[in-house]
Amino acid sequence: MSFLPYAVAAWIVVIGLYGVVTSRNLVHLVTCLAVVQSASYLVLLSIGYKKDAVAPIFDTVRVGTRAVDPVVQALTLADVVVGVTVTALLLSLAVQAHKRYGTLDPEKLRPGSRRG
Amino acid sequence: MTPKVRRYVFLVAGAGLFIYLIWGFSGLPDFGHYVGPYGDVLNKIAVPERSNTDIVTAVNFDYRAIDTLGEEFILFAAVVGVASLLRTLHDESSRDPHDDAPGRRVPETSLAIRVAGLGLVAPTVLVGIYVVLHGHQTPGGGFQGGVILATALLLTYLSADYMTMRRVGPTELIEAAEGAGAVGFVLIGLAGLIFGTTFFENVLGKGTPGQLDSAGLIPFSNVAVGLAVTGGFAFMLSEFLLQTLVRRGTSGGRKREGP
Amino acid sequence: MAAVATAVALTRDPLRQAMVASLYGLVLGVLFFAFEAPDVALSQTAVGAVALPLMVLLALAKVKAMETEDEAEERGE
Amino acid sequence: MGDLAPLAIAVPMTTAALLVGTSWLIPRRVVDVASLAAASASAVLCAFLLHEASKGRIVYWFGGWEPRHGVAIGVSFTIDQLSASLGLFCALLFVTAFVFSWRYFVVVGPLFHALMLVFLAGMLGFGYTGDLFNLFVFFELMSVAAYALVAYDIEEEGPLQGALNFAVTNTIGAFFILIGIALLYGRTGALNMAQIGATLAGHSPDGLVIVSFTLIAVGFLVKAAVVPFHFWLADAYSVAPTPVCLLLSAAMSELGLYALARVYWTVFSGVLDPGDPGLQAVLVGVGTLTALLGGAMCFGQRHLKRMLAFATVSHVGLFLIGLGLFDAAGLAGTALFVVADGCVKAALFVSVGVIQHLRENVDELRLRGRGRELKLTGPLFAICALGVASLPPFGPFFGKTLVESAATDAGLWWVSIVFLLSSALTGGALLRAAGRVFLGLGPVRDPLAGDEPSPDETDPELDYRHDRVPRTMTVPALALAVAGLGLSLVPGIGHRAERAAAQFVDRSAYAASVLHGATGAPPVQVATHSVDAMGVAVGVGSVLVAVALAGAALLRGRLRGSALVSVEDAAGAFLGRLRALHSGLVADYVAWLTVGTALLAALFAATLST
Repeated sequence: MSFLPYAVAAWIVVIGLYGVVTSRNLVHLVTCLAVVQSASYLVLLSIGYKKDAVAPIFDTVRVGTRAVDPVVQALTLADVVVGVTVTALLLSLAVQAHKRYGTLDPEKLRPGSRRG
Repeated sequence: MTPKVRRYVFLVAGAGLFIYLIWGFSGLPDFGHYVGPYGDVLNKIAVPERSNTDIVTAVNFDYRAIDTLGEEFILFAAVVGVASLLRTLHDESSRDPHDDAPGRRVPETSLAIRVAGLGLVAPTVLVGIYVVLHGHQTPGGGFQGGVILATALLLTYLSADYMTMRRVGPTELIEAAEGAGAVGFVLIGLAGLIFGTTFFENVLGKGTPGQLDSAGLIPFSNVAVGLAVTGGFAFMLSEFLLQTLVRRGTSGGRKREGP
Repeated sequence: MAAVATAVALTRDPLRQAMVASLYGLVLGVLFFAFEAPDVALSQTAVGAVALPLMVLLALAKVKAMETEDEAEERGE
Repeated sequence: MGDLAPLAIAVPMTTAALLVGTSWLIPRRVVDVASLAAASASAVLCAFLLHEASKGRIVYWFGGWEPRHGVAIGVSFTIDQLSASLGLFCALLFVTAFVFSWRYFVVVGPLFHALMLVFLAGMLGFGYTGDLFNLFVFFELMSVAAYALVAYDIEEEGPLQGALNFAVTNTIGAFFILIGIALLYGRTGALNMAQIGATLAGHSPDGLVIVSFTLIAVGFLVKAAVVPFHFWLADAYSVAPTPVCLLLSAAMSELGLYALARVYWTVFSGVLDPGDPGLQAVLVGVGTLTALLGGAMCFGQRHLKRMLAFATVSHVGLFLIGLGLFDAAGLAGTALFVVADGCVKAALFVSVGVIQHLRENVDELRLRGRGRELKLTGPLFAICALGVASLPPFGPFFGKTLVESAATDAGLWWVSIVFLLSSALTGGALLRAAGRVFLGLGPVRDPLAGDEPSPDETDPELDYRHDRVPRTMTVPALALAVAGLGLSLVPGIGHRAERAAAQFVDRSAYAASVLHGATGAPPVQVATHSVDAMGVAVGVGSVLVAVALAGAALLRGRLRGSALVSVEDAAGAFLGRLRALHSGLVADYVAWLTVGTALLAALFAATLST
């Protein structure tokens, strides 16, 4: 049981990459990439988690109470924002690709096949 | 590679990757039994030294503020990137906003829903501002509040129409907010350098933990980041919206491609 | 968790995928609350369950609009 | 003086934000001047930092949060001679890129300049930081700015595809780095590189350490474009605007390798022994593969920017061999090689930009003879091509020969052959292009360079004809060429590089100055390598082979009927098959990335675990 979150994270990485590799639609591909990234949130937070501990916020609890690791949370917070910005950039690339070539299928976007 | 070959190749390599990741993760301490010096030290010292009760915020805006600065500019770069990517091509003309953009079924929105939606905007904005301002005490801060505020702008759109949104948040203003937030955060860093000794050093009184005016510069950082995040997200979302209103002119578009 | 993520990756239709992804974002947010990470949970919910799927939907709306227009053009010409 | 460290990144960041925030107020020229001024200011700051760092390692704690009892609670910039030099190099490249873009774009808003400035800030932060997560943040900053810059020319055909492939593969690379960092944090509870290194040191490597090293290495190797993670590079470079190409090729790939070296020496060198033959074999092997494959692909291109892109790949392979020797001498040679080669390649990119500016084309075969009037660019291009072919005593030769002698000392004499082949192939391809474009030599068709229609025949950047080359383009090209070729002539440069490298690889001194405030002056006494007869022979040899290859390709019409034809047919078929692998499909690239990760993982697992 204690290993479950990490196994889930590893699974998410692989299944997300599988989605990317088999994708026939750029928007789909970008969402799959976001899934891959979400695995890192899970790993980071799982690492910092402690049993029977409170959140690292001491407005109502006393300082010195056993609390989970705040650093991983700060890192995850940064990671979430980074992830969403990259996703937004990729989505706008996909929209532009569609605007230009009329398709979201990467197979049809490759240099050789887009003419004619 | 054909799709089929690619899939098989990936399945083999992906299985390898999975096993390898598991091998790596198995070296971690058991889930729920983490002991690391960094977080524990911060949990101990942040409240007395920084008068900041939300340690995560203290980490983001003080101990590791430079990370947040970098991240702020990642957002900034993405926003500028989206702007440069989605800038209107010469052969596109903006659709008359009162025209129905195809695929958009919003115009039938009933009055009741509009009123309800607009009614939701005010509380959402208030919540967003509250979350930004109290980031140093309770969960929340510049990012979360900023995203909430940007979503409020979107709510305006969803319940009314795009023109209202343009009135609520014209693009230049959003861009200026994003720029101002980003500059503001750098200036907070510089304040430390000018009035103190190092970049991002706190130079304000720290107040009593738990009060709104505590934690020195952290609330100001929260506001700057909140501004930048609101601006950034609102810009990206409205830019995507604008896209649905732009159409290709009859002369251009993809006919340009190919020999 | 793993099941929802799998569902996101394997849903081929991007529109449906956006819905599943939104659900996934929400599930993650709830999980992070359980992990005693309210800050992250808040932003994950706002970003993963709302902002991101919204952007995907808008992108798809744009694509749809262009395709409808193309068909109209083809019929017209 | 160390206080200047944050300013070096704050100045470009602030300028970028101000430019965008006030975009509707200010005219184009103000944007040009302001960004050039910001980049120059950064360069001056970097020069001060280098001066300061040569006296001792600069450790700058943001917010004044100094470590307590060896536990770092804040983030530090840790600047030694090598990172300071690299920072200065990057800042100067940006100055030349801004000068070049002065007249380059017809219409350009503040967006391009803002992205460039953020890119600069990202690079500097990436080079200076002493914290692992901060490294990741600046890595992403650099990447995001680069994605947007590559796709900047949305009016044209190629960029989207190139930018998408670039962004997707590099995002996965960044993700791997983050997982690697998370693993290390889980083990050591630290993010500061010195502290992680100190905590890990002395233990024997287990699964977690090996996996996290692999993941971090893969992430940086994706950025550096090492085979088989290199596919995105040619797609991205061939479509990016020239000023961006220059930066990507001369600085960004190299920064990927720099980060690998930095993380290895500060974090892992205490647990994965630098003397470990397995570690060395894997990196040198991968580097060799990259150098040769990149060289072959470079010879098989007719699109000049793609040609330079594969030259970059090939040279990255050589750099990786230098780093993979895991000693100070190899590192010193690599550092010099990186700077010299970066400047020369940047000069070549600028020359291609000039051709493109005038002729609206970058296809070697179509440009045949159309560069005859370029009295300055032509010779410059040819001299730089000879420099790439490692003509003694110029800069690239000097760096290469130091790496070769370090490799020979380590018992890897055959590395010289790899260097010879790689230099000959890349130099030969460039000489062939120079002969065809500037002298009109050679046939109009070339099966080696591929007969299929080149995908981007239209001008990717400008839509009208210029008949004059603005000085803002020729001056940067000249300056870069002089800097790159002349680097070896700076007195004492070799010794300086070796001192810097010796400082770089000393993990315990690094940790002492970061965690306990010890002053970290670079060592004065180091073994100095110099150019030997063997090195000169290899250099001359590779120039001769390069000239022969270029000659054979250009004169092949007259060689018909000889035995060369069958050789050529075989080579053509081989190159065709290689080109087909570079399909432009992002799904293929991600599949290759996964395969590469799994293979590298298997190799490391087999060689490192005890």
